[in-house]
Amino acid sequence: MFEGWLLSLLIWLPILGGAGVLAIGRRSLGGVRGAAVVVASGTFLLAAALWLAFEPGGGMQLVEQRDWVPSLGIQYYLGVDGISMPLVVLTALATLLVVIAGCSDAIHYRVAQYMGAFLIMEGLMIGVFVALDAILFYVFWEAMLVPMFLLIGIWGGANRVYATIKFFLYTFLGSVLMLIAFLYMRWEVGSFSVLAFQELDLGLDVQVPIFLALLAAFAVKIPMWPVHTWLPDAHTEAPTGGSVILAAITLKMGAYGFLRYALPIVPEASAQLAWLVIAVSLIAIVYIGLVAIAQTDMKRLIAYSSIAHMGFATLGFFVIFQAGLGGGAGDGALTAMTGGYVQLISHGFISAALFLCVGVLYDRMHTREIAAYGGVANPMPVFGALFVLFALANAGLPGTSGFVGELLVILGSYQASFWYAALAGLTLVVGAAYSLWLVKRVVFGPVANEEVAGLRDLDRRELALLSVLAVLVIGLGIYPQALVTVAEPALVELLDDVSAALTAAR
Amino acid sequence: MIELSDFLILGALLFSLGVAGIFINRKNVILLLMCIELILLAVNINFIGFSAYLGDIAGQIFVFFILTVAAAEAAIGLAIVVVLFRSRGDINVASLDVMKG
Amino acid sequence: MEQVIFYVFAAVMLFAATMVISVRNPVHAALFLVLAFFNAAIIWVLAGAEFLGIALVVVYVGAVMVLFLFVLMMLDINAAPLREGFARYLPVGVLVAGLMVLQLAAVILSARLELISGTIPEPAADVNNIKAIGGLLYTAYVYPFEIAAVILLVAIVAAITLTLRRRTGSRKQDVAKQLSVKKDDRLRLARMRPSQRQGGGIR
Amino acid sequence: METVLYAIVLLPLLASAVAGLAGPWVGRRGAHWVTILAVGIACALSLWVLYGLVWGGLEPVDVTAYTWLSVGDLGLEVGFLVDRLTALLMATVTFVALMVHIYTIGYMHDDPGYQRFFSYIALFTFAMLMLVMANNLLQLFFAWEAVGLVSYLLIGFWFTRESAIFANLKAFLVNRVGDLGLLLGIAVLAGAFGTLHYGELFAAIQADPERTVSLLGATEWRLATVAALLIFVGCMGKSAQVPLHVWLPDSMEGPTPISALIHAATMVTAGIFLVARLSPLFEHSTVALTVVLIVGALTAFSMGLIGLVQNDIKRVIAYSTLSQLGYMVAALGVSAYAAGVFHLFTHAFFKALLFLAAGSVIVALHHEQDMRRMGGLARYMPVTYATMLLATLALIGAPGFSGFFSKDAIIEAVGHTGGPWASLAYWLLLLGVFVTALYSFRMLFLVFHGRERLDEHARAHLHESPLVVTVPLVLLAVPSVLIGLITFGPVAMGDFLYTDGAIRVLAEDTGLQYLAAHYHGVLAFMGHALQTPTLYLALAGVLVAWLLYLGRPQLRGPLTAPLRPLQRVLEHGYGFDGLFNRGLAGGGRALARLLAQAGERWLIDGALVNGTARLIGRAAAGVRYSQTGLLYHYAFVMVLGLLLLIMLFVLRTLFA
Repeated sequence: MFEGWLLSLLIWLPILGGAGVLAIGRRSLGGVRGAAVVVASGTFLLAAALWLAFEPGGGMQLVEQRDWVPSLGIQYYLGVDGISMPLVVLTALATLLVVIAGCSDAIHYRVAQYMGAFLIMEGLMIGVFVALDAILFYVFWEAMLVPMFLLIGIWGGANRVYATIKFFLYTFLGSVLMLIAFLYMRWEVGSFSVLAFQELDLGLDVQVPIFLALLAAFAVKIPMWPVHTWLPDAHTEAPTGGSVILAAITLKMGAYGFLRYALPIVPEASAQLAWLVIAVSLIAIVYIGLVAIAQTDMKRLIAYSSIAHMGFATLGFFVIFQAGLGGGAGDGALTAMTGGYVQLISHGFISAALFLCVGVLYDRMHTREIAAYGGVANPMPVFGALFVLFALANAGLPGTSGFVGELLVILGSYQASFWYAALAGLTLVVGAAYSLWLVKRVVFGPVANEEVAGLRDLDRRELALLSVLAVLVIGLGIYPQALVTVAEPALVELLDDVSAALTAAR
Repeated sequence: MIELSDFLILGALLFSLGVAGIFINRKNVILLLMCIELILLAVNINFIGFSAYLGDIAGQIFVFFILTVAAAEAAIGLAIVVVLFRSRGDINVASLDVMKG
Repeated sequence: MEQVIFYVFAAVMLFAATMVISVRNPVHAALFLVLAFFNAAIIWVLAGAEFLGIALVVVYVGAVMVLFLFVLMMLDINAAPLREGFARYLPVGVLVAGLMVLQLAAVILSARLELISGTIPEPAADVNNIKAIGGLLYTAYVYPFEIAAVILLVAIVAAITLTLRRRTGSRKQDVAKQLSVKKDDRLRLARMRPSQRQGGGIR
Repeated sequence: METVLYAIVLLPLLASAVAGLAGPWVGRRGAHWVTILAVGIACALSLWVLYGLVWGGLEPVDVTAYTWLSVGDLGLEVGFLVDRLTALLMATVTFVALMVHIYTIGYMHDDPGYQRFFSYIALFTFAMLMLVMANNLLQLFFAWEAVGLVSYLLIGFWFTRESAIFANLKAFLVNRVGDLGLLLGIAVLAGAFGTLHYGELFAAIQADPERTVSLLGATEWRLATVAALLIFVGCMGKSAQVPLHVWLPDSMEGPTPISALIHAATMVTAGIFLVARLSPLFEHSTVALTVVLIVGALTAFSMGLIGLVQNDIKRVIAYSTLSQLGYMVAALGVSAYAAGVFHLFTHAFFKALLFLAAGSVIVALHHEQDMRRMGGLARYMPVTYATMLLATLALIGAPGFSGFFSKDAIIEAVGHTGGPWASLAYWLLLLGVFVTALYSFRMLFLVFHGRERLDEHARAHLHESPLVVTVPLVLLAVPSVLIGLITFGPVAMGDFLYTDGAIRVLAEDTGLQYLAAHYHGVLAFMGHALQTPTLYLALAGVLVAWLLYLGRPQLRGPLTAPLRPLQRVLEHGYGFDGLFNRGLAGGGRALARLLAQAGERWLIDGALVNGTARLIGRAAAGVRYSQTGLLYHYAFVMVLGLLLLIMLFVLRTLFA
């Protein structure tokens, strides 16, 4: 019906809707909330339509291509494949949850701006995932920082100014280098089309600087050790919704960048420098996991666990070069790559859920200090059960989505080296340690103090939000094939391209 | 016959005098403006010299425009000096250090 | 012959310029600048640029320099402290100027540019300089000309705005303000409670 | 058949969901009825399957339920493999689970978390069934973690107790260490063969047993050894073998039915099941089998010793469980899988019985667990006493009781295996028999005989437990006594487990095969026992226990005085707890804090991130001085720049 327009709608509906919400402004609180929920739901329905319209294995689909700045070769060029489509749906879902969560009284200051920021950010993030023109991608990529900057800066905690500046400078520095790489490639190809970039046949001496430039942008966003320290600060200071989007979507943009840009455009340099990314990923998994144990702030702890989990994704993406890439369908490369990808989606669910859980507690007690809690399960049994579920998923318990990615990455990276698998596998212990120790200190135990005793359990809205995520976490854990069917053909294609490029170079 | 180099050397000397004037005078903004006029005059002399040498009238057109702009500059510069004098009571160059970092 | 005239006036001009930057009194400096302009105008005429020579005298000597003098006198600055440090900065100035002269000379005297051997031709007798400038100015350079006009306008406006002082306390009549006055601006209705007398008063 | 299998697995899951999610609507009675019904049906169906496989002509089943995930050629599936080994365990699991469900009605009578408890144990039954019925390693790992999860939840069932939530975290983490090994073992197998399905794996190993894998540098390791050792690490975690045993004694913080079901009868034996199931893999690695043997024998002896110094009734039984698990593992180490599994089978009944009986005592004494405040209870609780006595006799291996057959078979099998390691293990196991008898009867005497050391309040309310408690005790006592007599011949000595290929033994001269060859029926075996030291050691143990705790208690002081240092070592559990708590957990936390402080805050954030910002700030402060704000300075610099520029042109164009 409107397939030629679907992607544009997905981008512009939330942006225009967000502008509309801003226009309602302070006139009607109910109007703002209602409009925001309607826009977010509409976008989510469109995303669902996207899922249905999508044909797994059909390459780039729903392509829209128009001139934007013809003199510079910049196009308005959109399309989705199996890699980006689930991320688009995840974005729409996360925003819907966040908008609904934002309808509580916890957000009472400038509600319209709050909602508007989320909706506009949703459109921009979807734009990042569906843009096939490097400049368009870059514009969305950078523009998305602005609402996030405002969200943390306006609705954030006490130390928000430091956090926002750190967040902004970090991500901005990295992406400027990416822009330079784009400009160079534009000069080589004559257009900014990503697909044309991928056709490029660059020499290794050029590929390496391009890879490093892209790495700078994506590593910061993911974030990888040692450029990760903006994330704990940003998470701690951000409002609940901001944390959810940050963890569930923003981090995925970096990983998506690797899949769409770094690997296909500069495969040889990626192969050459894979050791670097692998080393950094393993450090993220082990070192960051340990650091997470020592945190005393719930959000910081979850933020560090996010970094460790994203380490799995990058490990999966880059271990392919040593895990028998090009060895046919049974190689470890596809396993690791798929694992990394599933980890992205799964982490989107789990981290969103955990941050929402912390938000639930924060709304009631106004502190994120672990030490201020204890025995929360006594006054809040339903919440306790869900929190335990999500913590276990975070620890990678089989039957939850968190396990799928970790398993596949470990199986795949074993093909590269037993020690990769062993180090990555340490997360089984370390991840369980920080997740469950958190549970022990917050949820279990005797009621710690008067305030905890007076907590009320989840209301209907909170329960609905967390239940949706719980169903998704368990559903993906029990039947991950649903996701893999969609993504695998695209990943196979990507691997084929990379291995073909490597063979050609040899 | 006048040589082209005569014009150029005259312009160069005049220009240098203007520049030297800017360095020597540190007390009076108006003198600075005058030195700038000298520098512009030097430039104009070069233009005229080349215009005559090449037989191209366009050089004189440029001098015309430079004169226009210089007049405007002088007018505004003096206006600024007047305002400066009103607000600070003197026009000593050395005391103009509001921009100090 | 022309060469002699050129050298004489050039020498006077350089002398005048030197005096501009070295005399103690700014008014004298301005007057020396006038002298320099006069000489420049003569040299220009010599080179066949009659219109510009005249324009220089009329515009600069007649208008700009008078403005300088006007401002100098109006501001009434005492000259003595203004020249302080003259000797101190002289070496720097001379050094910079000397360096610059050397460099420019290097350019001008360089054989490769062939500037040294050029001779300025006699202006053709039948060419009317003013006509030629006008012809060019109103055709090829009409837009820059218009822009120059606008620049002058802007300069006028800017100069006036900068120096305009609204004097407080002057009893000037503002017609527009008088006309736009409304009832509320002038009339205030005070509501007062009827006073209650307690004791006293008429019974 | 497949429908039946689905029903067996899914009924407990459904019941768990009903009891857990719909707890407030179904109420307490609803919760226990629905779970008991489901587990009861599952038990009946399991028995039917077992019957069918043995006598009814059913063929072993290997079906795939659905494809969990397929990546490239690697298909990860959920499916069922039901042969005799599985069926035997299904029957055991569901039967014990059923007993525990019924028992729980009485035991948890007053607990506010009644529905939650039933939900958990039904979920456990589901997970345990998935574990034993798996037809591939991945599903086994799933279930392996799932039972670990339920164990975690149940140890921490009373989540307001600090000790309980400490114990459950510890249990989960220690188990996770084992799981890491198991997962890596799975990765090794998947990496080598591209499949995790048992049948395909075994065929692949059979085809190329000498295959190697390089782990570090160029050294090649035998794949079978690497995989088997890694998987055995998993077994050590779940089956609590030294040194990963530390979680099991602490897990007694959970309610007693859980200790019986999970931490005695079923979950902890999953490791034994795993090794038995993977016997075709372990058989190819002598190294791995030797390690298994040593670890098992060490556990059997050393953990039994600790049982001697415990005063908490449940901890005594817990250490006894550890010791018995060691016996099972040792059996696996000499390829006596049948004996190991058979001990697993008999142990499930009598150990569950011991725990449930202990639970009965504990409830009767209002949650008193310290044996020093018991004594003389036999009079008040005759049924409990009788069943506990039977279970204890089974445990120490009194002839005719189920434990006798299974344990003697193990010891004999080890004894008839050649090699120095086997001899060492044999002696450790023999001594273990004495120790077992000693601590078992010490417990029995302390609890049920002798002087009453109860407080007045407890004595006043002392009475036999209700029927929901005693009926399961009796029902468990029956197999504890009789099951060995009936099934010893076919299961342990016969080819019950071998005919359908569930267990494969490569060597032709194992100890167990020697025993089987010389086996002439139950009575002959019992007669033979008179000629072995086992029986006499057990008797000696009972006698010493009687002497020290009933007959001549005054001897205890002088006799044990020289052993004080040993006692202290035992009370500290050889220092393993300290090592784990302070060394590993404390060290890990200290390291974490160090990294968070030094690595994150100082190095990365302090030096690199904010350091860069500070450096720029400093540089800017320095450069600021150049901005004097004086016009002539700017002019000077401008002119200088101009001069330089001209110089550049001059040099470039004129004198080039």
